[in-house]
Amino acid sequence: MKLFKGLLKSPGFLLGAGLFLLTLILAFVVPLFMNVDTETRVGLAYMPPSAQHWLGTDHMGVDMLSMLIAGLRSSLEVGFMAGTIATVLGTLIGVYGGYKGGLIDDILTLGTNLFLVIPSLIVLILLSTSLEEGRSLFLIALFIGCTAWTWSARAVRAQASSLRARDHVNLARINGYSTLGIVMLHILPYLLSYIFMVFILQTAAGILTEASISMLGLGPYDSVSLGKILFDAKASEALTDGAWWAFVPAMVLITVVVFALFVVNTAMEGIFNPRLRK
Amino acid sequence: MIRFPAVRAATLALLTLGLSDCRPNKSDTSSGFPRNETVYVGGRQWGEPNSFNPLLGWQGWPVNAMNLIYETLFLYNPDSGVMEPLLGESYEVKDDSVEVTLQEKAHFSDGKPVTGYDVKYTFELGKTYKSVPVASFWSYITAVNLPEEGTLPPGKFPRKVVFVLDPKHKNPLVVLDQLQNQRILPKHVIEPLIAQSNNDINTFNNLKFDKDPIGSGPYRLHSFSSEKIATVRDDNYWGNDVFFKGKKAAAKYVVHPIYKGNEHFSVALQQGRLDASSTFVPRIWLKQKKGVHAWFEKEPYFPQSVIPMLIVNVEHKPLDDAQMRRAIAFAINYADIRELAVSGYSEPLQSGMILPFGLESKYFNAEDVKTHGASVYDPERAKATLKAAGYQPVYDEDGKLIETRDAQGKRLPTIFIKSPAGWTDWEQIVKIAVRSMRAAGIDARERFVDASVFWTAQNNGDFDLLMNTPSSEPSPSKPWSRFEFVLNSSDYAPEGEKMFKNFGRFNNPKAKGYEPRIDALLRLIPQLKADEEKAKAYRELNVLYMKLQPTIPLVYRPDQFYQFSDRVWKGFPNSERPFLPPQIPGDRLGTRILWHITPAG
Amino acid sequence: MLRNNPTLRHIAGRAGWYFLTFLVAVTINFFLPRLGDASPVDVLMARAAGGGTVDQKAQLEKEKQFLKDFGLVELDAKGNVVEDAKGRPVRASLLSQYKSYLFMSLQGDLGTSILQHPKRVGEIISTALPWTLGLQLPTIVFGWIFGNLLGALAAYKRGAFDNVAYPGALLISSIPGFCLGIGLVFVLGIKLDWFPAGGGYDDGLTPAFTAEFLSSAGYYYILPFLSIFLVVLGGQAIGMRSMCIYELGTDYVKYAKLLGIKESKILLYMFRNAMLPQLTGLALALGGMVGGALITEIIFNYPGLGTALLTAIQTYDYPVITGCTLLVTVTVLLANFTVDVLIGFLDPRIRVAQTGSK
Amino acid sequence: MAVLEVEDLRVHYLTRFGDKIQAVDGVTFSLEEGEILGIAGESGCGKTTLVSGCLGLYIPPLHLTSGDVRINGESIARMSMDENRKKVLGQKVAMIPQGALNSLNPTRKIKDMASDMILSHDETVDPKTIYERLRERFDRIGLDSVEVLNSYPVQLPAGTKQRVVIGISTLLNPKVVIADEPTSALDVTTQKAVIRLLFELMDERIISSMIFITHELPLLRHVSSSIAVMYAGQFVEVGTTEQVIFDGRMPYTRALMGSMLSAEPGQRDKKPFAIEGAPPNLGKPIRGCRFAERCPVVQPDCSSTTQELRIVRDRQVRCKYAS
Repeated sequence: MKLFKGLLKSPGFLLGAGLFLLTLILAFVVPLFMNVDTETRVGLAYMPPSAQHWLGTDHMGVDMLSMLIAGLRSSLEVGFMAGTIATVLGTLIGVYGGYKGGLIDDILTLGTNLFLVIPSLIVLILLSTSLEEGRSLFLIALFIGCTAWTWSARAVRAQASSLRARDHVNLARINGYSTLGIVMLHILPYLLSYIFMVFILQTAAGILTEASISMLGLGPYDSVSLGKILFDAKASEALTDGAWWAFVPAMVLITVVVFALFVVNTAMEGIFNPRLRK
Repeated sequence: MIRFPAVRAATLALLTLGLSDCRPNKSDTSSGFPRNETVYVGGRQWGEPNSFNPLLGWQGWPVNAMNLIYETLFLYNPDSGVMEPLLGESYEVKDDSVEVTLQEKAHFSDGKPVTGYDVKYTFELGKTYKSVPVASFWSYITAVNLPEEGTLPPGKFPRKVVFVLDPKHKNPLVVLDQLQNQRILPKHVIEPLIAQSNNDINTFNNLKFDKDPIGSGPYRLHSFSSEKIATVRDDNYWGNDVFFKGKKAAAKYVVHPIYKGNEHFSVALQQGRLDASSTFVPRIWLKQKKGVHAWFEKEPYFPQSVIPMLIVNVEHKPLDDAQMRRAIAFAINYADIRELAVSGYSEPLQSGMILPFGLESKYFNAEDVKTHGASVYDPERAKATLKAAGYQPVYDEDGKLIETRDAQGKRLPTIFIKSPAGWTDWEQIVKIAVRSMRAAGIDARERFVDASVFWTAQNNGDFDLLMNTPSSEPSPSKPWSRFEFVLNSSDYAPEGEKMFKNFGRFNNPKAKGYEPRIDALLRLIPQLKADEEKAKAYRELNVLYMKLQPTIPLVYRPDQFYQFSDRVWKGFPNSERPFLPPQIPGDRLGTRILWHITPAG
Repeated sequence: MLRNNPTLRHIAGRAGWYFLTFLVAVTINFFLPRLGDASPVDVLMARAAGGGTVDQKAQLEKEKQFLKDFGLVELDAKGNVVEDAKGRPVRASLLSQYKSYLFMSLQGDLGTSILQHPKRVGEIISTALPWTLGLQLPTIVFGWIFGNLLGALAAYKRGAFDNVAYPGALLISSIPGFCLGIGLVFVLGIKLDWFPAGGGYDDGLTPAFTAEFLSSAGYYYILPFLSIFLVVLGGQAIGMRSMCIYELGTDYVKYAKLLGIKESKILLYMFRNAMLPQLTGLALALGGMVGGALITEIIFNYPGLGTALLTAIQTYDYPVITGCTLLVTVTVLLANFTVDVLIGFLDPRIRVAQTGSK
Repeated sequence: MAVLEVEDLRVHYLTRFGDKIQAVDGVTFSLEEGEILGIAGESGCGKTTLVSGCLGLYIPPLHLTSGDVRINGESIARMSMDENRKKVLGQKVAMIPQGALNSLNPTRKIKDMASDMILSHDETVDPKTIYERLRERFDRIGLDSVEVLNSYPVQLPAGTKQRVVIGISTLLNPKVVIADEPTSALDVTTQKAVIRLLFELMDERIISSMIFITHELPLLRHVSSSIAVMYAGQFVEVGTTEQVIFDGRMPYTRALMGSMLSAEPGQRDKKPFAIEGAPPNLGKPIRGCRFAERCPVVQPDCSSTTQELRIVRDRQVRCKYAS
């Protein structure tokens, strides 16, 4: 509890959380008050910012601000979805392996290493192309989550195996708790703050990955995303025509979101890792 | 600057490894191409070159873009409709054959003359080997004869070549297409090589011809890497005397850099690193001040010759209903497509598949289009047509379309438009189409798939609507070949089996409602001589097309774009000086530009 | 030998696991691309059918020929294509394809590209790889080194320096590489025209050991280099900083101070101990090279393996995909294995844990 | 003669907000050759600060307010950090740290860390002689020198590590050794061993005198010759071990003892907090007796009049009612 009070005192955390909150508001609250329309064409391609269209229009003559907001929203959604999947999978596998040790651990490690060995970006692309609907925002998020969990598994595993030898765990073992019971009651609780940090990082990673895929022109076909905005800007020559409004805002948004998450994470690290505290 | 040592070191490291990457012609030791002696062209080569084997269907530039190394018999000029001489001096279309007379002076880069034997051999390869491109040609001809053979004094060689038309498939147009499309190969080079690969064409196809291949063209292969392909002028090119009064081509080198996206070609053009390109450059008017020009200085900037369209699988509900197809045609906002997807590089769309301008305009009939045409943006008529045919759209409370229902109130399956992912201009067209169809109450959605999946789907008919540009090459057989490609059902195969034209399975001969007249007209037109007869036939065919609307034309496009930069070279043809058609140097007639341009400044 | 040398035994054990991973990975690499129902041959057909009017029979003949060339159909004893009732060629089962693949790759033959036929996969990789390595390797290594130095410095100095360096690094490392790339291209490449907007070297040159070419290549190298370098730098700096702060707080550092041991020595203690975990990071970064290359190469129109791979993926050019992924797999495994062993040697704590010798 | 003289030493911390915390407030004592002084007090009473004071180690935010520290008559209070490092630390005054278990660099062999220590004070020595010295010394403190010197900390059991630490700290035969709760983390047997070792070192004249710091008064009974009880930055009672432990005159001393003796196993870890209340905030000046508001026998004027150390029954006590 004291730790969380500490969080609220740390300027880093406040900065990060604040920034992130802003992006959330932009993505989910602003649309309630403003008409976000990514369909209707309101003018010609790449019209510069104006009174009606603060960020001008994109290559399809659609209001850029709307595109940004919609894009930000789906980017965040992907991030959360992928982050959650990756964290849950990774935690379960990591904790179990880390606690059990022995052969099971070795096999699980092999499994995780597999995913580290086969470049996840490639797996991702192949998976998404092998399915008819593979390019929907949801499935992309799913795939990202399913390829990213290995990292969290590794991280969590290390922590879990360090807990393994702790007295209270041994005690529980002696008192004949089931493995699951021990993991749930005596290991997970001690990792919670850590797992939460993993989640934050995974969310950021998810957002970045989606953006990268979209940058390759392999992004979701059923929705706007920041990465896709950038891809379109590049492909339809916003750079050569100097239409900065078509890509600079999107770039800034991605950076801000990721930055905010990183800051929050490091701030938490500072609080939860006593050695870093002072 | 702490990073510089890094840069240098890395560069060195890279090069020590990286030199495997370049195979400059050993005879030529120069490490560079002087800018004022080099013409840079772009847009005909994507990805690193695989092979320069002329029998392969998919070689690297400049083999795939004709007439730099290998040459065709004739050069079709899409502006005049004339087949201008190249290796062939003249030709004559007879009732049962096409007769070609070859140039006297033509010779290959190794000095050997280009003879009737070479021509005969080249075409007959398609008879022997099924996988070479020319193979298709043999379903239209029965033989290639050299009438003079045997009658010639020694030292002389046959110059008359006779292409005997297949009576069952009588089609002079296809022959003419082939004459301006088939590169003539040196028999004395190819034959032995095939023999060496013990007459197995696949073994032969593994030969890359990447060491100065022998052709009759004005340039020879200089060097290539995954970044560029370079050709060097052949100073004793036979054509210099025949066509250019002994003048040599202006540029010593023609180089095709290989970039990883349209935008890179566009940047290169604007920075004067590239002289001409056939890539799609959006909003060209913004680039004019940087010395980049198109055929016209104002809209539509390019002469158009092909029609990107939505191919309709007429066996899928509800697209089997002509009324639904017409409704779609009425629904689509063609102005949006023109202004947004193709930067306005198109005349306003007219119904039917005959271009209202250029050579085809003489077959174009305004009344027909007015009475039968559905390719006009008219949402109200779209809705009306749907209503009349008994379709009802269903909307949710805030006016969003949920689904479309048929007369019995059954939900119609969503119509998906398939298009290759990453083809941005097509993607944009599709998005606009979907947007307008939904606005009219038709439940349609985009489906962008990878190239591989796309082509498979196309041939197997596994689609509802599909983006495609029929007969996209310039050819004397227009507009017939366009109709042929879309309507011909003689090779009908059910969905799941491959078809290589008429992907929409239109006009199945076995099904009821079969229009025999269509196939009849397609067979008839190529054999017609008199223009008024042709006009009549085309008119009938076009009307049938508009009534049944088997496909949905979307916009007009050039068969290839044509941008040039006058920073380094001047004298490129354009609408003011149309001495050549808009084709970039190295490609078909565009090759002749190389004799007309001069260094700027 | 193994029996009485715990370290060796451990290494052997690890190697065993890595080899197992390798086998599984190879299998996945083979099957994954072949999951979808896409067919590269159809792409090939579409390309080959340029110009002229196509004829059904001829095309089907051609397709059969291709399928045969690329070993995608069942062949009977006489080597003819087996056909089904409708006269369509029968596709070869994945398993038989897999067998021949393993057989071939054991002889170091990665097969022939389908879309770039008759190019060999090995050829494609060997022409592209030098560029990828040349760009990625120095970038990652230098970024890693400077990043760690910066991080350590920030941790040790703290105060003003840290207050600038730390948020700075954090910000840079959260700029996605491609954003930085686009930014650099737009500002330095297109707007100011100080650096080339793309490419590996001047179009007017062909690669050769000439001062002209070298300087050109160096010049074209700068932007892509920066776009990756900065990101790596930032990331590493952050990691290293917190590691160092942790080390600075440890008892042994305090004690060393009280013993009057030289400041420089103490710093070395800290730096070395903080470094060890960073090594794993390096291994992973090196492993991710090819994947990471993709975007940079496309933004900067830079030669390399990334684009070869991407085009292969988009056209389902199985042999190329599998070849590239195989390469990646091997590099990652080697990188990880080396670090595993290396750390064992460098860090007694881990060695003891590994070998269980007290 | 006196090895170490601390004269009216005042040391303070400067917090980030500029507040001044007087952690050590006027401590005076001297350590004779061969003497073992025990310093006892609750944690937070200023023991550890006093130690760095004695070492002349003033690393911000710690600052010397006034007073002086002399070793063999030479003042070390105002030396530069580096001079102090070279001349004093490990050389004249050596520390034996609290958490000996983690005090050794895990990735460095014992011999290397040890020689680092020697070289840091004198670069001229050559490796061979160093190794000889190390072996000789480690054998002397009863360690299997060859094995220990050539192994990493992880490979050594706790007790050995403790010995190694002592060995390294005393390598340069320092005049004074300051042991800061060296035994707190150890089990009883090792505690005894450690203390015995320290005695041996003194008998062998390797170290000449020692300051032993702890919060467990009773521990000092068999260790130190005299004891100083510290409270809120000041000595409140200074006398022989017997005097302080069995006959404490300062209420605080008695409270400290009391809280121990009365402690039964169950609450051992609670001591010495068994005394009501908490030490005063040293952030602001305090009038009167600093123990006043916790003192069981407090008199009305205690908290008004400042207390000075005065002689009661030949020992120093800082309480006006002590008798």
